[in-house]
Amino acid sequence: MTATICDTAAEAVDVVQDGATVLIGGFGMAGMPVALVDALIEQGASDLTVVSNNAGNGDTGLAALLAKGRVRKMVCSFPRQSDSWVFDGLYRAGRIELELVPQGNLAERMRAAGAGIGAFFSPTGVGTPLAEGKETREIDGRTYVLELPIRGDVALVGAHRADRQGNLVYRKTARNFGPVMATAARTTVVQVAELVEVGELDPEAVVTPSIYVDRVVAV
Amino acid sequence: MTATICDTAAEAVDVVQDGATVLIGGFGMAGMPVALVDALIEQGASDLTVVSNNAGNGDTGLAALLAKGRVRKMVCSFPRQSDSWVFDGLYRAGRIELELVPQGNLAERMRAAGAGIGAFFSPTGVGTPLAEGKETREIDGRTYVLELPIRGDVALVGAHRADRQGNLVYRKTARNFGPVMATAARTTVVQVAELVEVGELDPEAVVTPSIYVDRVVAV
Amino acid sequence: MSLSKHEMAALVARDIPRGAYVNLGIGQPTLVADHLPAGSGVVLHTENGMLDMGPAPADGEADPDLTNAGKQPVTELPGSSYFHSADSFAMMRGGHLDVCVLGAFQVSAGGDIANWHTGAPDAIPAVGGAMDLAIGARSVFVMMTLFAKDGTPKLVGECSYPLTGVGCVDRVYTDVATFDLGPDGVVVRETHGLSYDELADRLDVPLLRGVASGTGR
Amino acid sequence: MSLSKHEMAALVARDIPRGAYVNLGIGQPTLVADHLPAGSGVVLHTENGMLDMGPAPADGEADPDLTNAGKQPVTELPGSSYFHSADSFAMMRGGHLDVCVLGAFQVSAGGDIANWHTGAPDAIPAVGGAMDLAIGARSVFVMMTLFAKDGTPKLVGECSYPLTGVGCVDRVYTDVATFDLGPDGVVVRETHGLSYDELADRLDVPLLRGVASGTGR
Repeated sequence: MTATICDTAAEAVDVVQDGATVLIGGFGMAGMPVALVDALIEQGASDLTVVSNNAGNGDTGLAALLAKGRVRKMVCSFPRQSDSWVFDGLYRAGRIELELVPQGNLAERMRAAGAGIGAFFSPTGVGTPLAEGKETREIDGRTYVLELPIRGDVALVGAHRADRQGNLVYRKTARNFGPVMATAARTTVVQVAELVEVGELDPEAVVTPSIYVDRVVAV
Repeated sequence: MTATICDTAAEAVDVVQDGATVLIGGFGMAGMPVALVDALIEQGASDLTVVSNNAGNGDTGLAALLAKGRVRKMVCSFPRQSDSWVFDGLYRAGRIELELVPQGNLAERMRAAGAGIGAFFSPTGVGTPLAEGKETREIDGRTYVLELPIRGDVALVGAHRADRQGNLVYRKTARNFGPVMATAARTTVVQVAELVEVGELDPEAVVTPSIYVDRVVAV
Repeated sequence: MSLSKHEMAALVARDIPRGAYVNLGIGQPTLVADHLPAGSGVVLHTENGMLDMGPAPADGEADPDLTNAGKQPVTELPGSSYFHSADSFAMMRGGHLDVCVLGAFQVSAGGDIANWHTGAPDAIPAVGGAMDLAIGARSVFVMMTLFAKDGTPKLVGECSYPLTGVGCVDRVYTDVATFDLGPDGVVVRETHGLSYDELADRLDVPLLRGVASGTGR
Repeated sequence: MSLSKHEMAALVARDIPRGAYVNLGIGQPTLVADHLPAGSGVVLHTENGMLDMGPAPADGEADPDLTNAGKQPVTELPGSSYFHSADSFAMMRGGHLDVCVLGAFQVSAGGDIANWHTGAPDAIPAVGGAMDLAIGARSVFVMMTLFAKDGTPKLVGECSYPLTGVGCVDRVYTDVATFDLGPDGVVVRETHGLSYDELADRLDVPLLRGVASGTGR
């Protein structure tokens, strides 16, 4: 169904339920949907599984959500950063679960969820601790590990511009995980810097077609 | 390595060897790299396996290549068309081999080749003759069939515009298989309507980054 | 009286929710587009790589780079987007289309569909995107005549033609009746020019009486 | 005399072919960019989704939407393109990068690399794109000091740290020697401030004498 334009970030994130898996876009702060994450903190859903490349920066956004104790499990590729003290503290205290996934498998597992692929054989991580316990198979002389899709109940995505139908364009390297997560969640919620009329985006340059977008809020 | 700009289509396709697997873009005539296919006919390589969505239209392009007896095997989703008399005749005479692949599996198998995926489980074709003899597996309550990558020795792609570094944009639905095939072949040869200077394409709207492009010819 | 193709297409169009993303298969299903009400907000997908596909162009304005899956010229609408074949089929396979409408040679009571190959020895097989559409869309509607030219039913216990997809059809629109295929069996939603008993008599599949629905959902 | 980080980076840069597509890992490998000759045509990839990444911006011109994999501000060059994370890692995993340059804790004689986790019990593990880079690029170069601060060699028979990738490293640039890891074993390409015999004496892996190469390939 075509996208709903929301007036506020609060309205946009009211769909998140306790225990949900939430995909949160961004690579560090580039593409991080800060307004949606702030609204999610306000909204109060807890016991969340959060899938995001990093595990929060500083004390705002995802880090603030973690600090409130709302997240049961992080699925990410790179939690440890110079300013990831919130996650670091929770992890060392045993108060958060971590599933560490190589960045390419993280992206591809969400792509698989969005693309209806049941599982795929990846060469990444073979022979390392991150493939331990997973099925492997030799194909054409190379060893691969079987990886399963990662689906979200909700995706929170930061994009640059949306039209009122929900078509999206991103800006520079802030694109990163947004387009993939938009395909992988039951409900995709997008914050944009600018909302434009239908027909104002170049059809050749749309990155996320509106079919993947459920809610849009301009912030 | 960055792309080579060729003066002629003949020069661009000289890389095709007898027995090669050649991926040919296009959905019907939209996106079909006619000048490259004509040059390939002239060049003379034979015993080819051709992967293309259709099996030629009328008497030109891919149909002409087939008519010359250069193609041992077609891998495609939709050979039978109102004007596919060349393929139809060869097939009925037992003079060409056909591997029929559902269109989505065809695209995804080439995407897998380009993306380094060893194999993937697809729900498409399960329980039909096109999955016969293939491994199946139930994942999360749904049955999938294991599909393997399709790699090309050479891809022949028709795009709209290239810059001199090899970045590509396409035009409307002529995009179709081009971007996927460009990733799946050892050597990707592209014909474009227009060659522009580096920096003239919008970096946000590049569809095929230059890393996938080996040779470009403006026709 | 049995329905014309256009009357069937109008019935299908009536049942497509507002704002739905829809793929109309090659042939008869493309007629549905003509019956979508203005302002329905329905967005048409074509598997060769486009959303928000518009109608055929005016005479002389066909663009060879802008076609539908049947390779017929179409047009762009405000809100259109283009994408490559792997992305287009990811969209279909991933369950993002709300509805697809397909033609068929046969549909089974269990929702199997056969629409790509007659199995005749001299036929050239061609499948295109039919298998991806059959298993990918959230709701799969079939449009077909209920009886073949020789009078044999096309809604059957088990398909005799090679399958396109297994257990995937939700609803079948025919010239003489519309059926829902559900976990309880084949439900007759409405009939056109035939009574329920006449229908039950001519089909080899058990039928259930459903509530006639002329108002959409 | 042993090489400085910049001298090592210059050696690596010398060996990168003209027009190559290259990913420079976080940390020391990013220095290589400073030593690529003007007009080398080398195109830099950053795994967060960009090709033809330019150098750091002038003071005050950082764009928060334009960073490298280390989350440092970078710039756009003519010829740049952007793509999403699944496309970016497809590019890496699919073998399209000509060269990647990685830092490492340890490299084994057989080409295994350990660079993501010390295995210390209180360390927070973080892998990022390291495993994809290690197995994806056509040539994998490592830049590291040959000895840890406590003097133990980092080129070893078998890695004791958790692995990043198996049998994937082609060449190791260190402050005191450059090594090719090939099917015949570890070949010493050149030494800096140490003789071959001194080197052989301090390492626990069998070495082969190679031809010194100061001219690139």
